[in-house]
Amino acid sequence: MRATGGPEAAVGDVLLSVENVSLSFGGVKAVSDVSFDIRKGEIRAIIGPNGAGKTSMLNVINGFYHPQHGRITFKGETRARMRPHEAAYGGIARTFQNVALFRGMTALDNIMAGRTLKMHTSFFWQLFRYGPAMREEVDHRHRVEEIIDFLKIQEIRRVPVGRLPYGLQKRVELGRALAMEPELLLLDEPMAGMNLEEKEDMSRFVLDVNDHYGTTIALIEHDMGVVMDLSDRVVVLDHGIKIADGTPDEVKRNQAVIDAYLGVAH
Amino acid sequence: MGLLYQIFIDPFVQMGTAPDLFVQTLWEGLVGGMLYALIALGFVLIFKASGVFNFAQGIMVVFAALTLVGLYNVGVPAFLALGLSIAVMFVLAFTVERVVLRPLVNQPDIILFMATFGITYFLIGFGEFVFGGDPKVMITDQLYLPKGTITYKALGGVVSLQKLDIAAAIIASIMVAGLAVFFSKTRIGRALRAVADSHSAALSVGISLEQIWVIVWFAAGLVALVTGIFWGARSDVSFALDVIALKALPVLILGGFTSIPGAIVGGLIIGIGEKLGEFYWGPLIGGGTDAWFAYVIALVFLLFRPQGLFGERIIERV
Amino acid sequence: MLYREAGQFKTSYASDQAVFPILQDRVGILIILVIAFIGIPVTGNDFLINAVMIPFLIFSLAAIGLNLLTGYTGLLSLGTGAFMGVGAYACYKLTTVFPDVNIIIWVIVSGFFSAAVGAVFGLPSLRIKGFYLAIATLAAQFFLEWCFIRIPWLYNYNVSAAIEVPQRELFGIIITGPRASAQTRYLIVLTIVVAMTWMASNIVHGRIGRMWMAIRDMDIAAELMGIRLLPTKLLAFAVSSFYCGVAGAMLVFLWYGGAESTVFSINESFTILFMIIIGGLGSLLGSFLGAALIYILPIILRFVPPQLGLPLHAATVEHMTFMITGALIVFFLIAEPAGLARLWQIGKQKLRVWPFPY
Amino acid sequence: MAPNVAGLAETFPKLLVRNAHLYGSRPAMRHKDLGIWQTWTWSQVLNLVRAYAAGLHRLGVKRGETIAIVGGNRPKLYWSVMAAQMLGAIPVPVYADAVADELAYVLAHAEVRFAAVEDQEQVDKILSVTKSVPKLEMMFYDETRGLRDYDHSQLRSMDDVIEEGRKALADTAVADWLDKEIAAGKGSDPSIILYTSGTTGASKGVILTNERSIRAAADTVAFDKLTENDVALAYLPLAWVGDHYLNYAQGMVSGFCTACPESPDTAMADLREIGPSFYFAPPRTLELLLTRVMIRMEDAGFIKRKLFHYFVGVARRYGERILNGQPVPLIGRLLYGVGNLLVYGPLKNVLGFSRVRVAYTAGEAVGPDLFSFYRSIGLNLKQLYGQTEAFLYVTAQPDGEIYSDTVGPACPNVDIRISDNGEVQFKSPGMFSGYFKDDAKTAEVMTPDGYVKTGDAGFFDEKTGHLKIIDRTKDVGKLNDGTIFPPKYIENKLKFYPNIREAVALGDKRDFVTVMLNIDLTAVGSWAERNNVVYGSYQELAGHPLVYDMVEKHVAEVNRSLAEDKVMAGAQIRRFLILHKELDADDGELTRTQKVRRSFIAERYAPLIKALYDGSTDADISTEVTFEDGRKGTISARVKIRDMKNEPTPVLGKAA
Repeated sequence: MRATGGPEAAVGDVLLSVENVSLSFGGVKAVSDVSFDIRKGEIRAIIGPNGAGKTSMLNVINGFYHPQHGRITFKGETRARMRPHEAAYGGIARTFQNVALFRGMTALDNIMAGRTLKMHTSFFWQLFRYGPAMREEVDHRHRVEEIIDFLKIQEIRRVPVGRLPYGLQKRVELGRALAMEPELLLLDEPMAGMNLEEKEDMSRFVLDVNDHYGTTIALIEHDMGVVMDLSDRVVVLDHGIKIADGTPDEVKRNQAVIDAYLGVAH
Repeated sequence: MGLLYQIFIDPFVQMGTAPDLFVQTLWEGLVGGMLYALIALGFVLIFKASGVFNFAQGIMVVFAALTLVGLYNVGVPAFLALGLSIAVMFVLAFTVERVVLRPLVNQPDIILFMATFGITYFLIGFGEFVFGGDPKVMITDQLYLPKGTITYKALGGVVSLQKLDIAAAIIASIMVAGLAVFFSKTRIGRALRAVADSHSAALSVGISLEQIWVIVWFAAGLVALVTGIFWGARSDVSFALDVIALKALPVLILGGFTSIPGAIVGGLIIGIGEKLGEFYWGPLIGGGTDAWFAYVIALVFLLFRPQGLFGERIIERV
Repeated sequence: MLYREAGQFKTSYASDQAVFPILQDRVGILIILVIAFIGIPVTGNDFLINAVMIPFLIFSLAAIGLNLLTGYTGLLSLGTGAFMGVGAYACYKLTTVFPDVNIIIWVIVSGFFSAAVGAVFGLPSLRIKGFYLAIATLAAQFFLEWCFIRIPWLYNYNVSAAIEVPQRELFGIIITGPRASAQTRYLIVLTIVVAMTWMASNIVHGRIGRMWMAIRDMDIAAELMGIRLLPTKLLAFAVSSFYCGVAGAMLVFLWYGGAESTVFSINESFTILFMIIIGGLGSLLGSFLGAALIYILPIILRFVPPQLGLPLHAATVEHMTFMITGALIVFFLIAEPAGLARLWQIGKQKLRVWPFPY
Repeated sequence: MAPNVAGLAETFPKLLVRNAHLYGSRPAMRHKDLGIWQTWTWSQVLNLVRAYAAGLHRLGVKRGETIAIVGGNRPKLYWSVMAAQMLGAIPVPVYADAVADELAYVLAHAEVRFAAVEDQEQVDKILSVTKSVPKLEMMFYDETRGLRDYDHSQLRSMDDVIEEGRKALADTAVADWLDKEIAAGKGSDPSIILYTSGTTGASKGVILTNERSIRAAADTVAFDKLTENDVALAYLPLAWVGDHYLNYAQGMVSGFCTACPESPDTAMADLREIGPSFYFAPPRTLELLLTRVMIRMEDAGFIKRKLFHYFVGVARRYGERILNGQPVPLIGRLLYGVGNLLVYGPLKNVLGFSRVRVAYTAGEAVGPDLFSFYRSIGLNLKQLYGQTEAFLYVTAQPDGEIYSDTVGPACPNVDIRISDNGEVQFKSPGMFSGYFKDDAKTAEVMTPDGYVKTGDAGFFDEKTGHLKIIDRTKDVGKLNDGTIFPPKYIENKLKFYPNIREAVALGDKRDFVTVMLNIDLTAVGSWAERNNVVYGSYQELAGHPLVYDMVEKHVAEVNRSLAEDKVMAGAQIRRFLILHKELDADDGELTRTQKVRRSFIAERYAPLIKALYDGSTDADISTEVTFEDGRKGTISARVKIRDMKNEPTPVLGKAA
């Protein structure tokens, strides 16, 4: 009776491509001339040492930063300047390195808020919380409950997220992103600051999301081990420059990567 | 057409044809602006050192002045009253730190901001309760502040300057210079600057956060006392001043919340702007524009340069 | 302790998402409504109704308005007084231009004028936040206040420069003007406040409320989730101002009976702000609790000491009110920064888990 | 009560049809899922089960064969039971937390071709042992999650099976066939095989038949006046006879609503929400609950704590008498009334007991204080005594005749006798028809005249006529001086202290009694926190001298109470130790129903037992343990031993 998410996660066509993107802040180059693509259904990792420009890259992809040079093509459409909310409507969701939940709201409301762009009843019906407004609320609650069930966070449904431990907050944030039913999910260090057990749980969830909903995932991660286990393909950045791109095994053997990670490797 | 002329041409024609009036208005604006600047200075001191947006600064001005006059009125000699007022400002700083700031440490900024609202109300009530609610006259003579006017015949007319205003300008300048020296040359001053950057840095200098708070609030209290004396001398001493004190807020928008020079320049711009605006453009729309002029200027400013005159551009990070 | 929730389970999302999911709460609300609609008009004297209940309800509504903006959306506003004024003046103009339309309709419609003005002054909120926005709203406050004085058209060129409330009727019963009975005015105010509170509760519990709170808690994340900041913030300004506008119109037409611009001064803005701070930001209940405390406290101060044989001067009472209000604000911020509503919540939680401590 | 029993059918499928007629629009089953209580009425359940049965038939399930049911309390697993029964197949429920080897044993022994399982975890578990379960052909799963990519040649989602069945039923021929299938079921057909988690050896499959199950359930439904308006929470293992009897059989007979919790972790919260009217909890659960109540109250403010303890005292004095309908002084009633308002009512509310009309506990002896605590706050808690072989009930306490030290008189239509060696034997309507594929074992427990040997020692109390159970017949031993030594009796006295979680008493054929204890980590941990005792692990806490001091006091108290009884005075505890690790079912030290496995423990902890009797003050031990994730490791410790002094038997009359 479960509503099924997407098709089988088959790796296919290019969903998003980044071509020759450069971004700088007041003369400081964050990303220079980086190109790579993300294919439908894959788990794509972006890795690199601190300050490699990974988060900036995500920010470029979902329209928070506008690159000075280069093009981004998403679902076959090349766009110029796009506002973040337009990226959201286009089907890009993300989580943040430092959890960016709505702290004053419950876990349930946070995830419900993720459904906002799918909800349309007019202000008038909202006033009365009746008719279409209530029906919509109930329909979306149902979808949200499926996500809550999926992420096994039933017990904390009604807890204000500010009171949750870090690991659970990350999970709620993932839930909020999933609620948007994105085609492309950007995860910014989903396992940062977690202990081993939590990391394993989160890895499991990331794989399950990819498997169950067929969502394409691009993730930034620091922990090399996790990345190698999770991802189909890896792109490595260092000081804003792409130094390698390929399967985990290829990347692991790449000399430039080994050099960049010397001293940082886990 | 006529309206455009009235707005864009006529005021400047008037300025040209009666330069004495223009200079006089400019001076009035300058003096008013200086007082705004002094209040804003108190804000900046506290904001810089503790991150608290002290809404009560305007009321502290009135409270300080009221204390001085009130003490004198019950028979305390003028200079002793001045000394006692300084002491009262210290007690106030101390009490605020103990009763309000310390229990609220680590609360969000907005909570501390709200707490200063509480201080404002309390001071209004307390001041009136102790000294009575009726307006009072500042004891300028007893403090040997100059009276009278200096009149120049110039620019085809007469420009008259209040001696008191000149004295105020001089004393204010000395005070600002003193503060600048205090911040750059003394150990405590440097600690205060350090605390603005990071709290732990201040602790490494060896001064506790609590002490720093007492010091800045006391400093702001002294600035308030000086402001209060001159303001009181120009009008009555009463809490009706509080609305005027709010004008320090747009000043801060212009000058930035952490810049002392910004507070001064901002104060002067607002003071001069609203006087000229009221004098030359006010009559077109019925006068009384100085009630909102400063805020609208600030609003416009916010839309185009939210970081203020001296602030740096903020890059939002995710 | 009073809560007996065992066996109150939900079999549908509609009942699970109800505003009052607990039976005992629903009963409590019902009792309060019965007292408010029947108990007070029947048993209350003129003083209670006219000097306590009517203004309390009106201020509560204004506080709800500000709370929607400041508490739910996180946009600090110091222009509440002026937005209330817009409602009052709009209502005055409307009822004098179209005297045949029922005044209650104009009271509501005047909210739309207020909403429009509020939305205009909310425009800067796209670029500025926090204190900066508060100062921007001060511009609205002072500019509008100036308008109330300097534009005689607004008060029909009265010599007194004040609004005078004309007598209006509903079904033959006088509802405004000096001859309207306190009970009638009370019931009208109560009905409007209850209806609008209900609607506010519907809004904040739905999609729009979540959008507002999302912006309040983390605007960047909200935007990346497809919430468009400007329209959402402007909506908050408009709805908030609508509530303030209706409250302002009721203040003049159903309570004061006449007013000058000074009623809508910056002090009014501060008073309403205190109400929501003490009551609780982001809580409709808090708006009522805050209004009760801030408004009723002075009344108690004025009337209780003489009862105890301590006659105080009116001026002294006023000074003491200021002091106590100030001290209370600090006290509540220290004791519970989230306000009376939070205290109530904690108390309720204690009752729910009684006899356990947590 | 009459309408429930009226029209009783001889098989469960026929009962289901009857219920759909009688109570069609009443809730049959609720399940906290996706945040709310999803509800199915009896007629909905009938339709679902019919579709499910039709679907199963298409996949080859035939009359008389067995189907394993593996998982927690979920509606679809209950429906799997019903659907199997509808086709005349025999469901074989297996404990969800059984490790792969246990699971493989049952599946192989029961010769199942099909298995209805809860989720990926169970599927993985079964897949890991497919070699030892050669007959298994296909699995049906409830929870899709994670199974999308599995090879589906031997795997079906229950939803799909039900959906296919629904389509098939559209054909009237199929529907008619199914009706005939239901009608073909006979009362003497086996309805279920329950594998007992025997304390020794491999588990045995107890075969119960439709007719007997229903007759037994009908008797107790009438006894407790259960109706279609009652609600029960199904939170105990599906494979346990208790759940199958209390919730499934009684639910089918009376038409009451069975509610399934969201997950085992949320059972407490779900209990509170659903507010059942019929409740069963093993003594262990009640104990845990009371411990938690007491711990939480310790954290309450001074006034509230005093208030609580005062009114608990009031309840102890008057509560049980009020519940039993005995005369109570007016002041007692008044005080109890106030207490009910301030303490008992709210307490029952937060525990979820507000609406409980009948509550049972069974499984092992319940501490008298524990028992009377619940009764005193107004929970109609009763004891029953039963066995899988009896389909649970042998005796049960009727309302108004409750004694904490008895298990009540024989249930209606149950015949009980005490054999010469003191063993309780019974003959009951619900008794089993034999062990599956094990006639030798069957013969072992059945007397030639048709009575079942319970293996429990007991006697009828002269005053009340109720049965009293002392211990397992084979466990009751003797000290070397001839003193009777019932280990459980002593252990239960110890375990009544919240700080003591588990106890193992030793003494048979020895000179004196010793015990090995487990402390309760929650209770003692909370005590440690209040008393600034720092500890890093269970082991460290268990070895702490202050903890030993505290436990020593408890043991001394037990000794005093043993001394009060002349017969038991010689069985006082002379020495004790606190084990360095918690006894765990994963390590084989406890059964899945959390009963102590005595012989296994005796072997495993031999060095400690030796030390207990050779006078040493400490002993070294190292044991292999299984961690939660299945890894194995070893922990070693030096365990301290304490001596106790002998308490004198008080002379009666002197104390007064």
